[in-house]
Amino acid sequence: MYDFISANLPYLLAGISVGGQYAMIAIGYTMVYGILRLINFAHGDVFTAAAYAMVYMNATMPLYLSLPLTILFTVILGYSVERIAYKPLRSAPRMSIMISSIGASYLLQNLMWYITSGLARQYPTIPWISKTVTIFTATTKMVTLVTPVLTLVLVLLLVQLINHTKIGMAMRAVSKDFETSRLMGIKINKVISVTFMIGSFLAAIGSMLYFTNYTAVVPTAGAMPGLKAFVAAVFGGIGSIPGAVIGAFIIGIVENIIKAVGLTTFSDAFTFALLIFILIFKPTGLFGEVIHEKV
Amino acid sequence: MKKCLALILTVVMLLPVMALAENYAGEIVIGIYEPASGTSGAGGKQEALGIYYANYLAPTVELSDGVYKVKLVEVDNQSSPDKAPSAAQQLVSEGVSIVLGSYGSGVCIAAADIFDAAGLVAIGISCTNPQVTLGNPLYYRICYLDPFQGTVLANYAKDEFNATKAYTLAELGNDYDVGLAYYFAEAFKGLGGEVKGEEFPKGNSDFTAYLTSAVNSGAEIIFAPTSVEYATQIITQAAANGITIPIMAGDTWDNVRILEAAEGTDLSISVSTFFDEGDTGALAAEFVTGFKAWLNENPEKLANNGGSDIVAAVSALGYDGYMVALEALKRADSGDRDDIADVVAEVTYEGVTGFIAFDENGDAIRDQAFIIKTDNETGTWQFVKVQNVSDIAK
Amino acid sequence: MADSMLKLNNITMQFGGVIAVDDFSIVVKQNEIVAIIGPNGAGKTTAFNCVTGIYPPTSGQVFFENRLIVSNYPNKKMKALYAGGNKNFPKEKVCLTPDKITRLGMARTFQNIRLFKSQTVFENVLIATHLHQKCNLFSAVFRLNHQQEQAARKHAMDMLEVVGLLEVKDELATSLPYGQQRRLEIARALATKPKMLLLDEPAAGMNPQETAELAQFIRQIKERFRLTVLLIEHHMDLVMSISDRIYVLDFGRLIAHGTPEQVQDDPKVIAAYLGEDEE
Amino acid sequence: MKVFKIILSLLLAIIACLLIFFSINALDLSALLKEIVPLETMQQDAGLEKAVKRINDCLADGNQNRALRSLNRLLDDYPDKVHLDVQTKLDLFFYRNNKVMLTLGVYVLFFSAALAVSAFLKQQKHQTAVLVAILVASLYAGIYIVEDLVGVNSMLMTVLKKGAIYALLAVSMNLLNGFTGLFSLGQAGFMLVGAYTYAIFTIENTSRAQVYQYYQGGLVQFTLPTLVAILLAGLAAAFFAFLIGLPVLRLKSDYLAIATLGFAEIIRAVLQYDGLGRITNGSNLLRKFTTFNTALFPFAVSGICIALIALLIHSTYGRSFKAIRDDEVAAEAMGINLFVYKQLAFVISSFFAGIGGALLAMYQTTVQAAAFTSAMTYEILLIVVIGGMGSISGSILASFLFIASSEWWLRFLDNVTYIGTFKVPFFRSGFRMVVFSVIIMVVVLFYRKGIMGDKEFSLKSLMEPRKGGKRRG
Repeated sequence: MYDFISANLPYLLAGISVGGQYAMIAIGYTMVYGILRLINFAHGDVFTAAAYAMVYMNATMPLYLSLPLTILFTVILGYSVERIAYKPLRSAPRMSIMISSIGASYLLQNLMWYITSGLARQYPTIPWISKTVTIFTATTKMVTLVTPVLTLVLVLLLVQLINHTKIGMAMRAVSKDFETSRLMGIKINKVISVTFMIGSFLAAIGSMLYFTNYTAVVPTAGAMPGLKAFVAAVFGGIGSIPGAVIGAFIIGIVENIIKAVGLTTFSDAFTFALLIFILIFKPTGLFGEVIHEKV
Repeated sequence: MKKCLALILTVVMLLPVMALAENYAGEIVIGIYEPASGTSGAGGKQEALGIYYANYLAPTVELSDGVYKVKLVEVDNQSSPDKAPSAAQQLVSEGVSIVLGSYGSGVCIAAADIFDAAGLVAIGISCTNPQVTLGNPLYYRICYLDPFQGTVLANYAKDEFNATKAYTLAELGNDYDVGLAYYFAEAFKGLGGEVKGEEFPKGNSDFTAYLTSAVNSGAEIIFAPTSVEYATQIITQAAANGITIPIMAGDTWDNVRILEAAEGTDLSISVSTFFDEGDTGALAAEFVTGFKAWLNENPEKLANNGGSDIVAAVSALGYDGYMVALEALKRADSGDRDDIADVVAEVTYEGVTGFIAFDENGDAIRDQAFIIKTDNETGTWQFVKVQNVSDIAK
Repeated sequence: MADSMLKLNNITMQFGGVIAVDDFSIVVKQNEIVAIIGPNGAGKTTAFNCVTGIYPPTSGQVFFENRLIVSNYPNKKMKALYAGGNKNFPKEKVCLTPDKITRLGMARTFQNIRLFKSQTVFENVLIATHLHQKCNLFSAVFRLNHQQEQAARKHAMDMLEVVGLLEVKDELATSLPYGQQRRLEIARALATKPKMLLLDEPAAGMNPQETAELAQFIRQIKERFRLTVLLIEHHMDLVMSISDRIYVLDFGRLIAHGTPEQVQDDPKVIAAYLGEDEE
Repeated sequence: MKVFKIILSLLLAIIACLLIFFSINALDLSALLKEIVPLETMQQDAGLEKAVKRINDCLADGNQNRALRSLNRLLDDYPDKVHLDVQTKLDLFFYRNNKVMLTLGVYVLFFSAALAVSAFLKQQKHQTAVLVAILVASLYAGIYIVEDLVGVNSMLMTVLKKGAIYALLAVSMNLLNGFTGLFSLGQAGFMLVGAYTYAIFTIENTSRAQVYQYYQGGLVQFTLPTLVAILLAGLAAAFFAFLIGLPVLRLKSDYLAIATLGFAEIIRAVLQYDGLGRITNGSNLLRKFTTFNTALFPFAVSGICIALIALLIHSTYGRSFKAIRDDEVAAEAMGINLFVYKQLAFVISSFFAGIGGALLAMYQTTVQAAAFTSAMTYEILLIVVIGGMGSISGSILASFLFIASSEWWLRFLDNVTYIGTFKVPFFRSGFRMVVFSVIIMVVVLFYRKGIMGDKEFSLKSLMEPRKGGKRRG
């Protein structure tokens, strides 16, 4: 028994931490989808961009500056992506907005590739969270323990924000009915911008945790986590924040179990298998609600 | 609509002309087929540096009908076999006389047929996978092969760490990784050891799971002949997870980034390579000093070398590769692809990485590999030993 | 009831807690023009959708030419929620998809016009003829079915002629004025060679004169194609002028039915339309 | 008019016959050589003798191109020694451009025939048919001649090859996303299936041992003829599409997108799985399979496939697809069985995607599952968008533009360049793709309808301005 635990604890830890990091991204997806009914393919790349921002800023300035600046940068990036790539297409069919988001992701990736000429950059070590600790048999980085806690804290804050503030109420209204809430005089664009900002903010935090664990940053580093996070969002019921978080943790953990079993080739494929499974048997996900189409 | 169509048509008309326009009078063009970006970008750049340095020393080649300027044309194969063909095509259409490269075997294999179709000789520099030259008559190479390297490392693992259980980790679909891991495993089994092998998908960044299963498998040695990008992650995560099993790898790990990653950790990392900076041979010493000086005079070059002036083995190989190409040109006494193809097999050259001659496959006849290990205090390489073929029962 | 064309038995449609149609039963006989009227939100269109298989009713049955095409009973969550009037549920569960029902010979138009936006008027009708083209992929691709194709085009042209849209046949469907779009929808429905035609507010947004024409037109096509017509309408004069019988819905419940005359002076109907003081 | 046509066609026919005659009776090189370099002059000069000898050696080896190259070198090495009168010049010309002249001859002959025929045709329809035939013939003859002139390995031909393949891929995706309105992102997956099926069944038996070196030479030990294998590739992809379609086609727009994307990833993982190694060679390269070396092949194959798709789209089935795209509910009410038709579109599209994949494998000469990522799908999707959702000709045009610019025209952006001593800013590896994706974003945002919108390129539209309907952005 002891052996079993000591053998598998590392997998579990890795799963939980990566799950938490997925959660951070997933929230961004799920909120945007809730409001715009749009899969923001560029979100994963915003996540990567945050990492690069950190790399470059940390090279020139002390940590207590580079951390907040990175977050600020990411938030601005997320905001401008929305402004440039999505706002002009408000009235366009959903398909072309989605295409635009793919294009945006393509652009961001190529841009990052150009700036770094595709070479891996070493992520700076953020002091406290990257020191190693030992939980009885398993040795790991502090971030592994910090991630889940931080995730939950942030989610709780977010839920508070959504349920008890004016802007939060506006968000809920918009996600319920776009047109009506516009007629009700809610400033749609403001709400959407805020949503993207929150999403990017969490992505920035997520990237700090993620890359503290997995220190090499490449232009495509965010693509896979991004997709998985989206799957998590769908799994938990798109539009529902707790759903996204739970989905993310499940995916993170199971993914590592798959690796533990030795089916390493399928560790990514599994995520999508899960997605398709859920889409077929419960298209609304764990916590999603059904939308009727008027005929 | 009509206008834009007309425009397109005219452009299309003009294309053939543009295509024919390229030609170099009084020049001989040597193509550099290296990754300047992507997973093996770092290594590719270092290899290219070696070539450029050689070109800086020997910018011309003298043939019977006068002295020709040697022009280098570099294309970036982006370290991915699917981008490689069009890059190779570009070299072919640039009218190069001979090609050097590449770092990493997959891209070479992907390009081999295209070079072959164009009657263009390619000299592989650090692509160690047998498949590069196997069945590609015009592909030659100046480095040793994975079966050899694998055997060397397997023996080293046995002798140095008297390991009986090994864990190999390779990138899914990377011919270099998979190949070397395979030959290592074969050799290691041959020596009575047992091997557990795993592969991680492209772009993977979470190695804790793999390292854990390495530990669980009770391996006494981890063999991870991955490209540098993954190497750094493996090292940092191994350190973070308190792994103490010695790690071994092939020539790709002979790179500054590895030193950076390993510095300050208590991991033992040993690597086999083509060339040792501390080599006291006259040629080698001269090259090292000259190369360092050349690097240091230009920050951009220094940056391409990974920000330090530590001489990577691939740079030395790159240097030799260029010189071999020149030898071939001289021997053929023309820049004509066919003439070169006729003679390149007979070329011999005393390079900084040792004496180079080709066997019937077009592989270099090499009999020694250097083994070096990281010194985690000073962040430098530490020469361990020269492993000769003769030392090991093949 | 040998000649009954369409028969609804105790149809109840409930969205969550809301009962859109409650225990609604009607019979439409061959070659009749029957109208369903009622104030907005009375559940007329919902009933239509249940009949044409767009969604199954919560409970009740639909017979078309005495063939059971739709039949359902509340189960799962609905069982608990269920609040419809009819309590004796059909046993079996049948739900033909819209295309099957159309194949049986029931064609419909839509309240919020649903034309094929990117297609021309002619193509819109041509698509509907596809129902009667019996050809496999191969013969379709290699044009082995060209006589069939010719026939289809001919038929489409005829339908356009019937509704008098021949001269605009190459316009984009959506570029037509409102009235013509409605006519096009009818043409499209006719192109499927239906036995029965369901019209959902065909006169919506038409001026009195257009409406009069429409009435004329509906009678015409009914005679020409020996159709049975069931229509939903607001325009009283239209309904009164053409329909043989009328069913009146209010809040999903059937409050009256009979000949136009009977319905006209039914107090309940007047109440429903003019509103009452008590209640 | 009619008379004029006939006379013209006769004249052309005569020219054609002459061309063909000459190119058939062109002297072979050894004979030519004797003409150009008379014995006595040769004996005087050792170098010249050597040069002549090498040419003859090449001929002995049967290496024509190389012999020709050597001849050219001889000609500019010894301009005074060689003797070239008009006769020999002509012979030389016809020897050098033998293929071209022959093709030209055949083409002109065909042209004149067509002209003659069209002279006797009354109906407009038949006239256009002839016109189309001439155009197609011109296209292929043109490619063949250009290829011979600029050389098969020139960048131009590379672009044309890849462009032709991408054209097929784009059109097949357009059939699904543009015409049927199903937003699927599974393209790369089906291409992968096609590519692998093709590769596995056409690797030469002799080199199987070497390709499957880690898997005891693999299971499949026979080689299929190229065309059969290509067909098989399509069928395999179609089969997978059928299985996948059963569950996912019921999903709504963006769920469908993400589900198909997921399936593509799964397929990729499965084909890389070690357990299937003896068939798929695990995650390693497949190589040494039959490839093409003339651009005519991909042009022919994708030409036929695209023609089939075009026919399909203008058939009653195609109409139903468009109906579904425009309004599912109405389409269903018109008696169109949504599921069957969606499934049909999905399977057909994948079939051609599979064939496209096979062609791509042939073009790349090696194929590896790792390369078929979702990025590949996005690329093709963007091509479709640039060309215009629901326009075949748009997709074709866009593919060639896309490939040409990304592989060739914009490459200069990737090279550090100096104008005199001035270093052009930004120019270095990767800049090309940045510029490129910016262009794409501009199209996506401001020219949402792409080059062609949902209209088709037609000869008429070139002659007279199109009337109404079509507007950009």
